[in-house]
Amino acid sequence: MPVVDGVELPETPLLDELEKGPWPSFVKEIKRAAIEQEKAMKAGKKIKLPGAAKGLLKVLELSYKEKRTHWKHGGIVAVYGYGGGVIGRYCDLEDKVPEVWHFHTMRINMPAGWFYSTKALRAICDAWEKWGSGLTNFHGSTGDIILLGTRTEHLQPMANALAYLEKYGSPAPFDIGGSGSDLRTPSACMGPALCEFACYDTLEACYQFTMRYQDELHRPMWPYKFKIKCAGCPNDCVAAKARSDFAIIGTWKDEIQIDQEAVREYAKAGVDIEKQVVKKCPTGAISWDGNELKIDNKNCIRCMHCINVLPKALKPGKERGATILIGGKAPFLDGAIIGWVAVPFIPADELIDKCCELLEAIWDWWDENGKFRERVGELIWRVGMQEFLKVIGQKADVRMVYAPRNNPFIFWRELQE
Amino acid sequence: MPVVDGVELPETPLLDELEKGPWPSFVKEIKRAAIEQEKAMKAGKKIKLPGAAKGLLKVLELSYKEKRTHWKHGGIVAVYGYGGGVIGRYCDLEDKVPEVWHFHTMRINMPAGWFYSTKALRAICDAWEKWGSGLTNFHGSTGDIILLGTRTEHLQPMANALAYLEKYGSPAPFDIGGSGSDLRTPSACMGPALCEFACYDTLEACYQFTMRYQDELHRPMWPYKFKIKCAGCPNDCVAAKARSDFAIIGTWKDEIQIDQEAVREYAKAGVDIEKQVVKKCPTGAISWDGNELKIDNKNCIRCMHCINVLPKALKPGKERGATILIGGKAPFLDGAIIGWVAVPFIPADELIDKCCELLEAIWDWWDENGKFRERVGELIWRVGMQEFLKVIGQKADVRMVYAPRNNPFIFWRELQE
Amino acid sequence: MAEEKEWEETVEPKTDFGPPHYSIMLHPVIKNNYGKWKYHEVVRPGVIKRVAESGDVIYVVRFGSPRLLSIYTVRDLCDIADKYSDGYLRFTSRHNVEFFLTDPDKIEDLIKEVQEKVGFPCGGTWDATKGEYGLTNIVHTQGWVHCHTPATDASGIVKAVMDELYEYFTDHKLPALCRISLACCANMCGAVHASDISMVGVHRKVPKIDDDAVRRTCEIPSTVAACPTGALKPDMKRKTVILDKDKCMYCGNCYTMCPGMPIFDPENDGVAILVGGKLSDARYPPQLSKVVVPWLPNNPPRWPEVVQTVKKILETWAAHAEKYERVAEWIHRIGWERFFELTGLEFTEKLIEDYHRTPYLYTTFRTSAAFRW
Amino acid sequence: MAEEKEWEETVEPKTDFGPPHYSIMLHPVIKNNYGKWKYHEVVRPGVIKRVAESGDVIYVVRFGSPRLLSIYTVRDLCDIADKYSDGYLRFTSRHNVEFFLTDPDKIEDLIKEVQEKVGFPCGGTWDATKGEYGLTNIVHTQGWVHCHTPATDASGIVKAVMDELYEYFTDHKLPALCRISLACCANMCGAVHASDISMVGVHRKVPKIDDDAVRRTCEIPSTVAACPTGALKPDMKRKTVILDKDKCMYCGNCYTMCPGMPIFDPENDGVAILVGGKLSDARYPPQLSKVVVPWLPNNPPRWPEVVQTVKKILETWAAHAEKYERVAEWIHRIGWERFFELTGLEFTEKLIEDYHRTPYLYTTFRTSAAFRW
Repeated sequence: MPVVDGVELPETPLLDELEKGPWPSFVKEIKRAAIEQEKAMKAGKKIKLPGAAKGLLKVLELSYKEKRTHWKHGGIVAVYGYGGGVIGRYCDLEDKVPEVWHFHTMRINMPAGWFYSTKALRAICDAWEKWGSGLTNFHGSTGDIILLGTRTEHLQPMANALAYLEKYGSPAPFDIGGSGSDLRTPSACMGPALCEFACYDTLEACYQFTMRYQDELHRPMWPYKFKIKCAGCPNDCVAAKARSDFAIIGTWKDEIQIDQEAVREYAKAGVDIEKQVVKKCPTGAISWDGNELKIDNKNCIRCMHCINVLPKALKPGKERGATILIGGKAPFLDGAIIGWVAVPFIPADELIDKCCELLEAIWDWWDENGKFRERVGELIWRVGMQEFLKVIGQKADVRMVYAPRNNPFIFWRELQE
Repeated sequence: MPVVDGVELPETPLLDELEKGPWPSFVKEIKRAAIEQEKAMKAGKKIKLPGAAKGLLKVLELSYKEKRTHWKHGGIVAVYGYGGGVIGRYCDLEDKVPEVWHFHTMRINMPAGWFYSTKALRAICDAWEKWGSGLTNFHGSTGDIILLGTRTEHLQPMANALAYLEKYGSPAPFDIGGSGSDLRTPSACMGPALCEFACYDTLEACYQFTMRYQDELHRPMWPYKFKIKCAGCPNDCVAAKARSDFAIIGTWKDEIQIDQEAVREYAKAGVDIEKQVVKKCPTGAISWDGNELKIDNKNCIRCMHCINVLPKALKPGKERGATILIGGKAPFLDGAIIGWVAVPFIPADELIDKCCELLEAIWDWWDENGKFRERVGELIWRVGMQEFLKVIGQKADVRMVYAPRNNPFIFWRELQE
Repeated sequence: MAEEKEWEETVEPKTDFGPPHYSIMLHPVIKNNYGKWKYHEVVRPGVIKRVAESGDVIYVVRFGSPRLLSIYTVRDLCDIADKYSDGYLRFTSRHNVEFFLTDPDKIEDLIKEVQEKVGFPCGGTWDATKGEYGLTNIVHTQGWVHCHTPATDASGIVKAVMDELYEYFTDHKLPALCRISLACCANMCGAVHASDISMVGVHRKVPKIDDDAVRRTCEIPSTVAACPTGALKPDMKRKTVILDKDKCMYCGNCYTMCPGMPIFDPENDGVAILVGGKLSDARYPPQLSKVVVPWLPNNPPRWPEVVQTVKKILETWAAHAEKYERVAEWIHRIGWERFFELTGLEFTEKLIEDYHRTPYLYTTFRTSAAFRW
Repeated sequence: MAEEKEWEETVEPKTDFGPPHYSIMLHPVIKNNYGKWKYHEVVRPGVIKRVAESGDVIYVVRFGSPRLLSIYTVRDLCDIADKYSDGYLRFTSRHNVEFFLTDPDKIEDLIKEVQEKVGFPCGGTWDATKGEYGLTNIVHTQGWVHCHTPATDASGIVKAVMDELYEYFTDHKLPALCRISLACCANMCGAVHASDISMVGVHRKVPKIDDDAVRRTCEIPSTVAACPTGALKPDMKRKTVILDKDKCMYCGNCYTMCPGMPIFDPENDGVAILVGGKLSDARYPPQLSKVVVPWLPNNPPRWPEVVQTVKKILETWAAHAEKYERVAEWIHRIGWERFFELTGLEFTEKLIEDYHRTPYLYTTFRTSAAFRW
């Protein structure tokens, strides 16, 4: 057994290969947790789950050898008052590696935009050092802080530690995130906090949805999961279009703001305006005579390319708001969906209220009509957009489609007696 | 009652409106048949179906008044030895218009490319004056000559007249076309008869298929209809891609033939080569320096645009053949299909034999596996292209798709024990 | 007294001998230069000069027809062909008729004589070299003239539309090819699913089930199987069928199987308008047509609503499209938003796809022979 | 002797109070200039200068992380943030960590200290103005580290790939954005369905049904309902399920519902490669990823086949694409024929779509906010 800093580690010849190379190594992280936690314990710190990271090393090395997982189906594990947020996880090597027989995941609702003060982060670390494996993900696929591995009996104390995280020095407590058939933790791009492209306040919207729908977040009661993501502009840095049932994509309706002097500066500094901007406009809406950049805004589709290239010179228009795309999801059951347009434009100042209206109407309807494990996008496929537009009280708009239908097999239900 | 040339016609105030205007009028055609047939009869000609065109005027005027058809479902009517080629048609106004109570359609296999000698046409007219309504379509949707309306008992004599049409002065007899769940009459564009773009002999191919598959054409025995169309180049003037289950689209593999002198002549004559040719190339494969036209044949997709614009200067390459598209059809049941690529390229000199091989393999399989009223394209949808490629003995080619699949839900049936 | 039998009634039937070989139907110049054409040029609207490698020249002169022809008109065409065209003629796949002249000086006489004798206009061609296009004839179906399931007439609408678009047929005033077609019901015997502008007859009411007639005339299982949306169920006890009105989309497919469920409704039947189909590989890949007007009323004899909508679409396209831009390509450039704005048509929820039977996988299959090698 | 209880074990649980408000997590300069940023420019790979309307400037310095972090490394990051970044930091949605500097002179020290202390490389950014792009971090799932249905590992492949593509992360050597992602099974918890290059774990053998375990641990109806292709039928008599092997496509969805039908198979599980997804509206509309390699073997610890395939695709693209052309746009220009030719990948029948559940109507729904008004 290799010994590091006085801590014995299991033999992991396969995993050790992944400590090599320039990219930071997750294996090093697991080993570090194994070593440091044991050292901390020896130093008298309270550690409720000794040997967890070491156990993970053993299990993972075996997976690498056998080319299969050793994790089993979760039973139902939870914390007080919540139905979601904890993923039960057990190891099928109970006898050999009892220290990770239970190894449940906790999902913790991150602050919008993934901004942190070190005080908050340290507090989470301290609590998780005590009650868990000391292993985390920053962050999980949906956006939560992932606390990776603890025993059933430590779940509630860890949740309590987070709920009173001020005691650990955090400026605020942290709550559990979503899992199962509930609202998953909403997330947002950095938006107005750092980005001049943000067409609405993504962080505030995300926070408001999260706070308003605490019940939906914590208590799974729907046909399946539901995700909300807030992207400040059509660049969609948080992949909202593909990864959320309800994607809020910032955009604008009026003309792109141009600072001609700044355009000329870019040109002087070596930007090939013709090649890099004009030729790349998908609708040919831009022209440049060496002095003035002209945009045919009737033809502009607000794709962001020119703004991305010339951020000092171009800005989204002043009439800002967002487009709602509905239905984005990964494959099962009916295949991958990039969300589609449900509402072409909502002005920024009406956005949060209007979204809440939409969300509540959609949830009511989906809850009533959705089949088991049917995402809302799949339900819309099944019953048709005509029906869905009634649910959300929207008139049809050509911006909802790439093209009209290919066949005249149209339902005229209102004409049937 | 209006009287024209001594012939009484029914009152048709609505239809009369359609005699006005510059475009040739089908109403005039029906009236002309009514008048001329009666005059011919009076002149002693043998007319077996007197008053048919007049009857049609009465029925049609009523349809115009009531905004509905008066034609009923066909029962099974046929000629000796054939199962298809005659569409039974009855009028629901038996009492009021007995002269068109029976009004069956006969489909007559046209010569490939719709070329006629007047001797042949006159013979058809003479026979149909005697045995039918004197009304025709040149041509029906599939391409047949349509003889519009006769009684059950005249079907066989009319078929016999066509089978021995030499007696009427035709250089050759005419046979019945397809209908029902059989091979429909194959058709072809004018091809090498008149067009310099033809990449294979569409007329000969069409004729060969027709002759080789007389049994399939005349005796419905399949799940549903099957259409073959031959287009000489990707312009597809016969709409083969959309209107045939098996579309043979002429194309080539090597380089477009260029006559640079002819290009310069076009330019001199006022063709804007840059705007009309270079800018319109879908892959940007063409350049023109005012003297020489260059084509990047690796990027050329043989779309025909440049050849269409400069027919004197550009020609398809020398390595000619055809692409087979499969499955084209109109909507029912599974919706409209533009056929898709089943075989990217067959050299012209192997084309007819190879097509016959493919057709026979497809028919065997479809006959065995197709559901009632399931077109072959729909069957392929149902069982998958993997299966179909086995049937036709083709290896997958990226040219069969616009893009690879969107999901990794791939069948690995060969791995299952 | 028994009538004497005709020879056609007594002769031995003959089967499976097939159509005449095309070679005996070809004008001698065409036959002699078969497969050896060098190039063509457009002399004037309706007249194409084709030049062979041998140096032979033939002038193809095209005329529009109403498709429904009396044999007396066909005989007139034969007379004209005998006089001008050495006894040969050809029909196109879009119901035009073509004569073949070797002497260009006779073209004007021919055009005059055709106009006088049968009233067919010369035209229906285009000049790709100049980028000037004429409208060709409308491909269509039988409608009330001879079909048992139509939702509208065919010939009448086509006549009314072509009267209005006449000048586009006889002249080259359009920026690109434009193929118009009409099918009198959604079974689409015409090529409406891939045309630049299409008219399709549509029913909008569920079939009226006449249980008695169903019992008498229909085979229940095939009737039920004919429904694409699964709206029909057998009622075995009463030996008829039951219809779920919410699922029916009025295709009339069941009526084709079973005369006991007529689907006609004079006030609710009508015409849908589709645009943007194409089949040539030129520039832009083949496209299915898209529905832009879900319904217009049947208003015989001249269907003014349909005629004006088609005309509006055609002329809006003609006014705004670049050279060679077919309807699909034009819309691709300007966007569907602008198409509805410019044509003044209304986009409604009826135009959003909700037909489930077409499988998604179809969209990945290549519908074009436009390859890279 | 009972252990003394910790306060966390005795305190009253608290629910539904939600996450901290973001405002208390913001660096003062960020908070003061919230919503009032004027522009940004890229100082060097990994460092973005953001200028506010107030004139305030902040330097955002980005580092790649392995996502799986021990709390000890997180504490190190906190130490660094306290020293350089006024006690604030941020994670990106792609597992990068960012520090905020007001003094540009400290950037090099920061980069050095991060590298020394935790070994994270500075990079993952791009300069759109110059059209020079760095590779950002790979979004991925848990794999064998913590997932119960994976067909492959996640962190290990990501580490092996990023080792090989390291220089693309730390420098701006690519022509356009390239987002790589990995999901350890076809449930795709990662963003693989819309990434430029994706790796997806796939099973290729049907689940082994353990009737006993099914009886003990599974609810039959929900197990049957979980099958997307209808391959499962209940066997009510034997209280288990029956599988139609021909219909199964090894998604493992049934195993998620029912532990009695494990789907692992070390030699047949592996990795599929997808390309050409994108989500930004920039230039070209959002696209789903497409499968270009149906299967590569699981070959831990470093998956050389997967690594080399991803590298080959990335470098072929990088060598041939124009500025700003993401993988999908590049392939759109050169054609799929050329993609397979240039990358040396083989097109097989496995790459032709045959999944039936996605409805056709989806293809007409607009998946982009790119409108004309």
